[in-house]
Amino acid sequence: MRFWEKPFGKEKPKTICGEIHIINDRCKGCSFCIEYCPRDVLELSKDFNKKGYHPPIVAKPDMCTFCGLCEMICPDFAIFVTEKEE
Amino acid sequence: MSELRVKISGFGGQGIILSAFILGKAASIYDQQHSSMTQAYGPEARGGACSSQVVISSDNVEYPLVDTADVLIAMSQEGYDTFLPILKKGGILLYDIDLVEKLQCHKDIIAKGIPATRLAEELGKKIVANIVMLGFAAKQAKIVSPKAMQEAIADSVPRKFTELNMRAFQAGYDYNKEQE
Amino acid sequence: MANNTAQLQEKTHPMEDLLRMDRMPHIWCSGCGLGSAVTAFVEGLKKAGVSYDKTAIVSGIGCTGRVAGYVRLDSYHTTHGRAIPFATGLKLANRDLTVFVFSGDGDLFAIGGNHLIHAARRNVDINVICVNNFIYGMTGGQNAPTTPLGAYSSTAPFGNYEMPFNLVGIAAASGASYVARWTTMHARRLTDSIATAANKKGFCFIEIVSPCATVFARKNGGGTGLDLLKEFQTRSIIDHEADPTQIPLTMDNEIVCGEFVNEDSPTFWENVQAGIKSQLEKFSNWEEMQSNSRKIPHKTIRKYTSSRDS
Amino acid sequence: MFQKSRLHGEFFMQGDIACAEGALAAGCRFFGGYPITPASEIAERMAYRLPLLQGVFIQYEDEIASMAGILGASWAGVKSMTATSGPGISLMTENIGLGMMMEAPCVVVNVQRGGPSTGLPTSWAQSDMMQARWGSHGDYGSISLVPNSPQEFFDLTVTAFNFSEKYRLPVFIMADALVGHMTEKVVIPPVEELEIINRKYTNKKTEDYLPYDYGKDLIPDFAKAGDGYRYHTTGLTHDKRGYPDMTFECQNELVPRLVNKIKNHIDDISLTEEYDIEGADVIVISYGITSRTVLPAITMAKKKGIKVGYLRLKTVWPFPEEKIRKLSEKVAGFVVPEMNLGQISLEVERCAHNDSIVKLVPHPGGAIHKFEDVLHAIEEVAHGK
Repeated sequence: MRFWEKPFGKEKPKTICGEIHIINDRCKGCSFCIEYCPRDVLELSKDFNKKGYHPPIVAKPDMCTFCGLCEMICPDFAIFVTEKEE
Repeated sequence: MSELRVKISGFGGQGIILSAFILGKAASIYDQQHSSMTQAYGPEARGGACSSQVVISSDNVEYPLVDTADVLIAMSQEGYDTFLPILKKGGILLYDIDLVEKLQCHKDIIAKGIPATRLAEELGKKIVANIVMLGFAAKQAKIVSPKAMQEAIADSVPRKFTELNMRAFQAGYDYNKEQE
Repeated sequence: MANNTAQLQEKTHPMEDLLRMDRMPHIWCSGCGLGSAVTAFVEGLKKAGVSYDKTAIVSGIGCTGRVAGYVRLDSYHTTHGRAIPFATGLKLANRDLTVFVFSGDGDLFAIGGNHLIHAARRNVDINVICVNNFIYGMTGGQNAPTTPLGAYSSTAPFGNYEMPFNLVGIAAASGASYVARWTTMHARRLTDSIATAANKKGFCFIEIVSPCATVFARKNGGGTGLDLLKEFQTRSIIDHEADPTQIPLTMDNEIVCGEFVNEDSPTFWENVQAGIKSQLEKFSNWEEMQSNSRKIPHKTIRKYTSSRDS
Repeated sequence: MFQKSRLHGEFFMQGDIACAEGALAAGCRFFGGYPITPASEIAERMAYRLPLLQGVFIQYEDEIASMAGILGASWAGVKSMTATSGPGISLMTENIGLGMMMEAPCVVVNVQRGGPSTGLPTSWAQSDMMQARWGSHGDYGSISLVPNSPQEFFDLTVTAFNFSEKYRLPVFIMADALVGHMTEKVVIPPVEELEIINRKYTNKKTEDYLPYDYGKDLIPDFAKAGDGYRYHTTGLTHDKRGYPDMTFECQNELVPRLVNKIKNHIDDISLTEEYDIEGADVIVISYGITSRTVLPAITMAKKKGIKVGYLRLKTVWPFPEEKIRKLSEKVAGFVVPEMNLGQISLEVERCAHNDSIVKLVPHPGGAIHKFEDVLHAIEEVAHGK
């Protein structure tokens, strides 16, 4: 029971969350997104895509803060992030 | 169809090409004839052998080069030596008496000399020697009408030198009178 | 993963409007930095706020030469090395356009080197983005004018013995108005740089150091594209004050990044206009000067040449 | 203040300058060039004239850049031109090929001088004729016009722009140093009396437009940069969208079209002049300045009683194959004097009937044909040798 920590009349501060979209068949498995994600949201999948690469999967979806770095660094336009609506 | 073929020779910097240009312009623009002007020069801007040629015709000029000349204007010894053989029988030779000194036998041609460069110097600018020569040519060879030539000169030289060039033309045109 | 595909159908890629998605996937290898460079370019354009209809992109030949084909702008894929003069013509003939040249180090600095230094000298208002991957990728890993001393390539089997060019140094020394260098890892700073260039007049030059995993890294023990990117990360420092002529790239030195030159000098077209204006008085009697003829009615029937006897 | 400088009237004008004036009259507003004798006068005139007409003059760092630059300007919707001589054309051929592939309208003037290599800078030849047709690698249809006087240099420059706009390709004007440096009367008509053709711009909506979609005439509609069409164009084999497509099917649609768009319109493009062709035994075929310098020989031959006809080509490429074929059935043969060691004569040979003789009168350039040589050739053909 920690209700007193919340100041009276103030709403919970909104945390920005992102939703990651991966276009599997465009991915060429370079792992840039996985390496440079600041929150380690992504992981290499075990599955193959059409061209025989391992695309990333979203391992920890809740950790994404919609920073967009994966989208920026992806050389194959295969990943993008949208803001998650609560 | 009557044709007149004129060769002008000298060295670069004497205005050989300009005088051919003026001659051609006088004929084609102001005398309602047809003319074609071509030139030959070396790679150097000044001092090299230089020649230009004008074909004046009552109809379109078909063959634009001068293989046999009706009129030869020689402004240098070298030009004289090179082109005298192409002057046809009965043709007219006009030369600068100070610059063409070693004369060959002038059989079957009409040769007339003028101290064009000296006259030009007396007028104040050596550079108008070519215009003096054009005046002389207008009178002696009757290539084009003097009026057409004057208009063409006025059109082709910088405006501030028009008057000087007109005097140069007149000096060349009147030269023979003085001799007589 | 089926889940992801379902999500895709709802939302489209945010770069859809500037990329020719009908041509994806592109031809570049896995781990190549070119895609990241294109992303930065597209983001940079968005950020710059330029009209897409009034922006053109010109590429030469090579891996980077294919960029024009993937960007949904007026895009021209020209001959090897000639993107810059082509772009110069395009820009000067339609000064409303924002013109980008997007090409590789071999294209812009070997076969096209002369065009680059002269465009920079004239300060033509075009933006040149040069992706430097240290090697000729498309033709199979031959020596480039940027290949570091000692690096191996198909045509340097004993190691490269030619001194490489320092691209930013050449651009700056040739008179470019804006000169920057980034690696593909500096995605955000690169984006900002491209946005700056898009809105800046004069000749802008941006070098993008990019990994070539397939040929450069393979021949030089650099590992994968990711390994190269990590290497860039450890090797690169940002120093905007650095003298662009003093920061060459070798196999293992610091990659000095930053915006080295950012100055305003009159462009080619501005100089042309100013020159004409100052001379206009001289041309005021232009028509007179030209009229070395009398005006006569035009004769429509003209005969040039005929057989002499006819 | 800028607008008033449009010339018309009679002028005593050099060929090169007449060419520049022809380009301006045709609407050329972009010139990219590099100095070279004997074509520099064109660039100089353009540098003087274009700024006053709000056009762009740029002296590029070399001819390669000049050609690339005029292609760029062409895509910006501006009529563009470059002028050079043989050595410059050799550098330009790469981007001439690009122009052919991209179908960018522009005009390339070659004021021919003697070659190979640096050759005769101040003297003339006609030895680049095959280069104009086959210079760039690959197959394409090309147009070359050959003037023989300053007046015609003016007229054919206007025509060259019209052809380039109509058929969407770089068009050559193959003048030579003699015509370029010759000064004659040039009549420049008022601009409204000139027939000017402009390229066909698309009227399609941006989403429907395909940059290389063509109709019956095989010529795609044009859209210039900055009009919002955001199309792609490339020197690679491309489909109707302009996207690279390196398949046999695509190549087989594109390249034959590039050839046929010229071939199918040969009647429109081919310009020739004929004199005394009816009943002739021998026909002299010539083009450019040679068509004037060999006239004395023809006159001599006629005096000797030989029936000589005379065909002058103003359009050399596309070659008037059908015309030569038909003529060859009626005559004993052809005499082809040209200032090279046999280029167009090969074309005449190719097209002429088996029984007819084709005699080349070669000349390496730098001077003109000896009349006796041409006369001798005419006599030989007339006597069936």
